[in-house]
Amino acid sequence: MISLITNFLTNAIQSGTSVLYGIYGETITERSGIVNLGTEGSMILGAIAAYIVAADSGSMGLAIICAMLAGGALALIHAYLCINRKANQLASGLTLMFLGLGIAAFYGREYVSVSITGLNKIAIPLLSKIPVIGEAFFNQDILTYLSFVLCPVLWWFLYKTRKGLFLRAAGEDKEVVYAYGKNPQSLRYLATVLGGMISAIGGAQLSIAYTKTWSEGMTNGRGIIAVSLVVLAKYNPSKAMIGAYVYGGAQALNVILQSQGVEISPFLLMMLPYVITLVALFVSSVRKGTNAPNELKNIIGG
Amino acid sequence: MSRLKNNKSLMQALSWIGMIIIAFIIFGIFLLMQGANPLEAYKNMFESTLTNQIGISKLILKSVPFILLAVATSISTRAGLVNVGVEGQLMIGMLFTITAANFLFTSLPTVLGLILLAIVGMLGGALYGGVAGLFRVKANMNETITTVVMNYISYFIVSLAVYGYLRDPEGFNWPMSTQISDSLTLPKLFGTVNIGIIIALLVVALVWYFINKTKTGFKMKVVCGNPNAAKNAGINVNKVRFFAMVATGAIAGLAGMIEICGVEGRLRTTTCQDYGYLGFLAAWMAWNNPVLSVATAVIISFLSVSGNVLEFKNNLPASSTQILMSIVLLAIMWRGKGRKES
Amino acid sequence: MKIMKKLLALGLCVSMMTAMVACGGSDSASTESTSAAGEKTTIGFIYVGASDDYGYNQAAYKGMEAVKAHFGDKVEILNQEKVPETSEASDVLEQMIQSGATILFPTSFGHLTPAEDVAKNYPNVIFEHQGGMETMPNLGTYFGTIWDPYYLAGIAAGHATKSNKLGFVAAFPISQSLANVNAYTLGAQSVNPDITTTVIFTGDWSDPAKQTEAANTLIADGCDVLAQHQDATKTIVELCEANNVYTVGYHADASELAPNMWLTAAVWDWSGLFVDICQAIMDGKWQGSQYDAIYRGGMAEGIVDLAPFGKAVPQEVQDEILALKAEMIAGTRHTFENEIKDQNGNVVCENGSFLSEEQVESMNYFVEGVIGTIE
Amino acid sequence: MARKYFPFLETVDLTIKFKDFVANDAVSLQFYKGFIHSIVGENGAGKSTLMKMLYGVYHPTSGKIKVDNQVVEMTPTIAMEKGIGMVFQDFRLIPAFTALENIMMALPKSKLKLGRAEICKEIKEISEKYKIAIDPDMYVWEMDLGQRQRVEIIKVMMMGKPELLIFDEPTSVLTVHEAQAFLEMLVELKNNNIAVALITHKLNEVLAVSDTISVLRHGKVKCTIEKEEGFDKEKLVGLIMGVEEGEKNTVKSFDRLEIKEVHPMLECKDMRIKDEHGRSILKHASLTVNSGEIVGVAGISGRGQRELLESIFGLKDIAEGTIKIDSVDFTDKETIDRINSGMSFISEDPKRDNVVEGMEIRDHFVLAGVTPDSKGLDYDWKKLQQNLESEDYVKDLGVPQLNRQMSTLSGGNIQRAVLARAAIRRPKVLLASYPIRGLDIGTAQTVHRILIQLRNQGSAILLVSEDMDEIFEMSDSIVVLSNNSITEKFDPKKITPYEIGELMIGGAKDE
Repeated sequence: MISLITNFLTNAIQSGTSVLYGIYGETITERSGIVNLGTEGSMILGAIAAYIVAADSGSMGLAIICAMLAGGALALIHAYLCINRKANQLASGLTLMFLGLGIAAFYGREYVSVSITGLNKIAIPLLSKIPVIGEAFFNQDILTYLSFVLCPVLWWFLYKTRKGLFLRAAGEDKEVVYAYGKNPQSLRYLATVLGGMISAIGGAQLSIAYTKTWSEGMTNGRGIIAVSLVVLAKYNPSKAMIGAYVYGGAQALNVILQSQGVEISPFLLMMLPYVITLVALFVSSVRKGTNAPNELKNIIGG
Repeated sequence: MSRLKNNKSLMQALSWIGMIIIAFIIFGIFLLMQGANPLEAYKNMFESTLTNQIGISKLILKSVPFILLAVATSISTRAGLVNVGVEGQLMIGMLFTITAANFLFTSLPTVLGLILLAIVGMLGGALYGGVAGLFRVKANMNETITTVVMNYISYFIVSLAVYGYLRDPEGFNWPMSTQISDSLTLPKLFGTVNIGIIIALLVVALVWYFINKTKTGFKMKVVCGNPNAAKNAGINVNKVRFFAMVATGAIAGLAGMIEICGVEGRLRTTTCQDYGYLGFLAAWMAWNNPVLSVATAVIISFLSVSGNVLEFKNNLPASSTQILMSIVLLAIMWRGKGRKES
Repeated sequence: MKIMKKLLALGLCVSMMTAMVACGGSDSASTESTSAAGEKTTIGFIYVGASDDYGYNQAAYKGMEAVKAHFGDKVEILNQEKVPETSEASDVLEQMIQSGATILFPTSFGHLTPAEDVAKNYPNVIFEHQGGMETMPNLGTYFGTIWDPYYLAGIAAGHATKSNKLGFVAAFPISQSLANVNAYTLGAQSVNPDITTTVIFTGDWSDPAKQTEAANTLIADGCDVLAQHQDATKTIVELCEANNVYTVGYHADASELAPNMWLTAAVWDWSGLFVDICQAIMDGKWQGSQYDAIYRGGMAEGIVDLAPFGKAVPQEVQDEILALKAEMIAGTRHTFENEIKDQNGNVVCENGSFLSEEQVESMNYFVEGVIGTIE
Repeated sequence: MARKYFPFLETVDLTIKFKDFVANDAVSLQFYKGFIHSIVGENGAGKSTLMKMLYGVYHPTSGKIKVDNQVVEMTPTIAMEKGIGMVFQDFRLIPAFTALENIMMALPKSKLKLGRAEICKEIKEISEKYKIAIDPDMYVWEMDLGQRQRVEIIKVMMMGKPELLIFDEPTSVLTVHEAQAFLEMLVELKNNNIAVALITHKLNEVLAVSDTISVLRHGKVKCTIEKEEGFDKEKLVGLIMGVEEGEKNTVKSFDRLEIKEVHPMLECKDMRIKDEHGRSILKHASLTVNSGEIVGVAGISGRGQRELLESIFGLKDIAEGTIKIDSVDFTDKETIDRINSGMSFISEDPKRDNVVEGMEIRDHFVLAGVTPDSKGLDYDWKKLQQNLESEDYVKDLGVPQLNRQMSTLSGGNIQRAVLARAAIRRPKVLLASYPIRGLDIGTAQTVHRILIQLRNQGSAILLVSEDMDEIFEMSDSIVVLSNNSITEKFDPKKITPYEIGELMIGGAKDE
């Protein structure tokens, strides 16, 4: 039983980590008043870029940097189309998702069968020995630890720095930002590209840390789900983990119930993460209204 | 005055075409980098699709779902909602259609059977759209988010059915439904083209008329333009929104029925996958103008049909069509709506 | 009026693009002429997934490569990957015929009905479908009895396991997967009847993250040998090596990924068969040949095989398995023979009989000892 | 009073054109430290445009701006450096942020390094020095308009060493008492040697505090009057309105008819109304408006005015109580039923509550219950337009061409259209919230005349306003929102504005 719980927690965190990066990235982007459905595209580009670099150079640091550059580049197109060309944000994001998936599949062909060393799990002395939770929280890869650290860092950036303040202001009322002689559009560029970069780390986590495999379309909708979970996280990095681990937990539950031979159709169990996401959104919406950035209300329905 | 307007829309059309050509040039450079001859590749694409009846039939057949899904999306948009859920509504529409076709109406005469199936398909889509609508009006949940999540759920619902009660007993346990009976297939116009295209164009006309020329359409415009103003005008905003979600779902469901009865004949888990997203894009590329979205739907259909030839003739992976389609769509978006259009 | 203009715009757009291409066409007329020569036989292959998936589709792709290498200039090959098993497949097949294809290989079971739709309209084009049980005058079908090597792999697993718990990561509850799970379990139970196999469906052919989740869960649950029916088998094989859990591969030999924990694998090799089929068609001898009907090959024909053993399999076990393999090739032993019960205790195979290929390929149950739910 | 040496800021022949429209034409004005300079003029006279040029938001087509006698290419950043601060009409505050966060955004580079505590300290110093109290950690959405304005002012003052502060319609949203406090603060600023530029409609305030008054008309400076020359209200009104001197102004010449048969048209009994946060903002509130009666509702802003009107109009459910229109119970009926029964609502913010993007003015008439004939499934729009064009109210109020897009109109024009569409229906019950907000004096008079006309024809009118003059001038009886309830009716002839003010505050104290 204990090992089941440990396994559940470990799996929940592992399934949730890539999504968590997606939520972080999208939270920053949405805080500035831009919705980027292309998060999925940034993630998959991050996954393939990291994998290619990891396979060819062996340097994991370089792999992560390249992943961020690739994810950021895709987000940059989104920023340009939405800000300078006034394109519809959802349409642009969706198209960039397709583009990212296409490019990643195209350039990833030769890497499907390539093996990499990747980022291995690092057990933190003492902490990883804590019963039940030690294994889940303190025996993970470096990118998972980074995702823990990013939580307070991003929160601090958004809520305690001047840049973050203006970034949020751009998402609330861009006229106000103009009035202070700042350009909300450049803040949105920053937030979108930064968001793409952070999401891309999630993709890299999938390919070079968690699975150490490249496979076409391996993000499999995690970026899209991340965009939905931003609502659950109340547009706040400090609550992003709630969103990510609700999804990860449901995914882990699906697998564990199957392994226990529970007589429920596997399709119902596979549906579980999405149903739970929907229920969580429902509960959080009924309990309290959204605190969505004001400018977002023009893009996605109220 | 009207001359000036003529020139303006001509210019607009030209610049639109210009953008598409630029997209093809960009993709051409990409092809060159892969060692393929872009001119030959494009020639193959166009020849195979536009110069013979089979190609044109495929183009028309494939346009039908995109047209319908784009129009469906635009109804929601015109009520101020961003409904990404036509994907799921289409799935459920297909599920309802095939279920009714295989268990209820198997022996009905063609006309009656098809009419009933259309109603059932629309009902399925409407139901699924309605659920998202209820979430919106009763729980104030953002419909963009809920429909995205519901798209995933619909995929598993279809899987459940296809692996379960729908499974063809003679299909070697393969996940697909039984073929619908021949009497329930849509009548053909010519070749393989069925009356689906006529239904689609009729729906476009109806929706256009409905949005622009009726009182309910007027109410929707108010709700879209300013929900607060709608409330102050005594318009039941929630009712209008719910109605729009249901109508969107119904049309998406109709698209599902046409696909099942006109093209596919049976339901599999991958039937019409991603059509909804492409239909959504077709709508937004056309600024949710039902008439214009016919054009964007045809473009998407063209790329998707001719993309096959592009791939196997040049030994390119499937991702290349995806890249081409994205570049074309991005180019249209880059072009934008232009200064102003009243 | 406005509508008219917009439609006009669309018409203009299409015609301009045609014009553009027509202009370009004349430049490339020289390259076009080679394929119009008519000496070459055009062969089309469609795959349901990515042709580089390191799994089912790649196996077929390798078969295609063998055809290409064998016939060289005499053939032109058309490849199309990721063709869904819907009317999309009919479209592609028809477009390939338009481009001159006279031989078509729809390589997924689900491509059958779309292929049939096209085949009836093109009686001169020959279709060879992978995995079906139906034929037409111009449509033959072939497959390999992959469950046989899986049974043998099950024996290796049965010897290797200490916990008597085997794990199996599958994608969807399709018959092919069920047959593999059942064969694997029966093979292991032939060593020790107490062995059970826990199955997890990922709902995806190649989502490495879901594979990892499933594998981790199975390992945590005490399974010490993991097998799979996935494309992109690499993830699980490597994961087993890292976790000191034995692994049984699928589709292709991946022993170098798990030098210590590799047992063996059930693998495909279509190259010989594909070349033979194409040769028969090109010689005009297809009609009436074995490929004209339902063709099933196995280890005897080299279509399926057992991959080389890893060092984790002791010599005596290897010998035992190879002896059995020889019996199977000789046709004296079968994977599904004598009394077999399903999960609910129903007898699905009577004593003294064995299941036909058709029965195996339409399996819709797990045998006793499998932990998992299908519907 | 010490005479001025040279101006802190001076404009020389400042001209700005938007396409063909000359918004400001050769404007030359001087602003001196320690003096309050008011700019008055009709709507569209170019006051706001002028101020935006001073602050660098707009750039002049020709002419110069001099600060400390040096020509400056003004931008908002330079303005900030030079100590020019602008308090905008629509506060530049983000409701989702706290006061402190809003202020922090405005801080100049030199104060970037300051920690939270230091900033709070500076806020405290300023609020003590100029007597402007705010709570830095309060969210702006929780504040009433007066508090928001104080945040805005402190914010502007912290942006640099304040030298010139520009106020655009600062008191239009404030209550009488808040406005009084505000004017006192202006004097405080002036005494601290700060130059103040004040734009306002309210002549009484201008007369009370100004050292200099400039009248702007059609983008030109009509005249500049110094305090020493003596201010004359009548003359100012004439100048603003463009009425030639000698011509007598006809303010306050409403003919109030005696209504013979009076019966209650709107009866609200014992209502409990919740605000958006679920607190009961009004309890046991009862109110009756008779036919041919204007009831003025006085009260400090945010004491339930909006909630009251929205409840009566059916936009909000009431928790308890009943609402009757013409003796029929409407408590559980929808907004549309109330519109159909002859109720009209002029909202406090028509742009927010009434204007639909992409729709023509004529469409907006339909939204307020002007029902055109049907034509097939659609309305007969042509006929509607013809009918409307011949309406007196439409002409009277100067509603722009009916096929123009409503959202492109100025605030004043929107207000005109909204009033016209309400008046056209000769409503049984008219709920009017700040009907003259944003209107120039001329149009405001027309509006008041129309309200009286409607009253004379038997409409029951509920008038919400914070302008005590308006309430007293227009109302047949006055109620006050206080103590989370509604007081009894008072006769404006028997009560003084001061007493009403007491009642308003009395309510505030007991909260």
